Amino acid sequence: MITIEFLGPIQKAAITMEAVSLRDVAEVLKQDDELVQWIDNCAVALNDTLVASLDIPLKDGDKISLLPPVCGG
Amino acid sequence: MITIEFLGPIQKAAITMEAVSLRDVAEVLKQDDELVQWIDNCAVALNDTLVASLDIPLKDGDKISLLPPVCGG
Amino acid sequence: MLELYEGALNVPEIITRWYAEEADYNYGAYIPFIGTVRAEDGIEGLSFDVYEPILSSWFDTWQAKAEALGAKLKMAHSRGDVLVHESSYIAAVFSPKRRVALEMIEQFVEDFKASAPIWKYDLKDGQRLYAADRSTAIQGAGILGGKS
Amino acid sequence: MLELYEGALNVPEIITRWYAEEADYNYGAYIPFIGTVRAEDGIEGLSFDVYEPILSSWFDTWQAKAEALGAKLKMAHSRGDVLVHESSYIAAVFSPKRRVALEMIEQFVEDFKASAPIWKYDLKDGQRLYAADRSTAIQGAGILGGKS
Repeated sequence: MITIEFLGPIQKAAITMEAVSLRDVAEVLKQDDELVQWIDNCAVALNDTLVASLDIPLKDGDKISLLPPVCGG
Repeated sequence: MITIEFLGPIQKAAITMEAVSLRDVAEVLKQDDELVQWIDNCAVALNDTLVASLDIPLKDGDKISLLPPVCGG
Repeated sequence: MLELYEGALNVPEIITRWYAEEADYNYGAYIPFIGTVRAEDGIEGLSFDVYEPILSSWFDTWQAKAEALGAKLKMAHSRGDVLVHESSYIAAVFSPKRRVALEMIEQFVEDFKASAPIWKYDLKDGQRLYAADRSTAIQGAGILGGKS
Repeated sequence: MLELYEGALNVPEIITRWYAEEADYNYGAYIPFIGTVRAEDGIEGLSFDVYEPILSSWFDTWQAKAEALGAKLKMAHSRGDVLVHESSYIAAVFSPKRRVALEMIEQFVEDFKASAPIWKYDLKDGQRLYAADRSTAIQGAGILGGKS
């Protein structure tokens, strides 16, 4: 089981699912109507480290975070 | 009569002289042994405004300042 | 050192404490950058969400970069609401060399704007509205949708 | 605003007073640059001569340049002796825009180094020695000797 959390302005509670790679997660999230406006502009972190590719195996307990466009300061 | 003052590290008291242009002043200062190390690296101000040329007429009461290399901060 | 606060920053306290903390570090230049909320577009203030785990590792990477040049970074940021003319952000560099300090504060602040996991909202008419138009997608964003 | 002080600067007083003075100016970025005397080459401190009339007009020219961009400058500098780890120089910019502030503080500090009529001396073994090797001839220097 992995957890997916949505940061900042994405108004969506965390979800859990079974997945063996980040590519599986992407397939599910792309079907989610609530995420339409976010899917193309979010960065992705696996266990709080940003990742640059979907070809990453996942293991039980992993946490995936979606980071929408930022504006600190 | 004009006054010439020497700023910062130039250890020299102010002098007065008669002169009708900055070029006259330069001729006198170039002969001054105390100024040998300064003549080529000093900027020149006339009445507290930096000047870029010697072809400047002078009038009675003018003040000329020699500004050696700087290092503020 | 990274400091997070609820609400507006106490700028005098922070910038003078940092100055005192580094009194024995043989730096030549200390440059704090202080960000203050401007009155514009009728906002009452701004509000911030901060995701601390990734902000911390982003900051640690910059601190290592600074240390390699003999410099040191400090940063403070607000969470939650910060009203107009209050301050929400301070980034500071201490460095033996002036050039290193001037270049680093600029690069650090610009990368902060582009990369730090902080989200900004306008406080307006009692609402908290995501500042989408001023926000920047983090480098590498979009991989879920097929961009990479 | 240009402030000259005998001896070391009271940095906390100055940078917090400036912050308070501009509380109602609708700036977005405040960047003070603080210069502190480093322990090096066995010096006990530095000492400064300042020629205020030309420093003031140099500063006024920069202030006009800042105002044209909606920004404001402030500066403080020491005269006389400043010991190791004490501060002798603060330059600050307030600006609505971050980019203007970052670029201006860099250009202002660099031009200050090259142009401001201030002379530096090392305090070492009870002597006050002109720092000739770190000093820069002002642009246009040398006309008396025939350079122009």
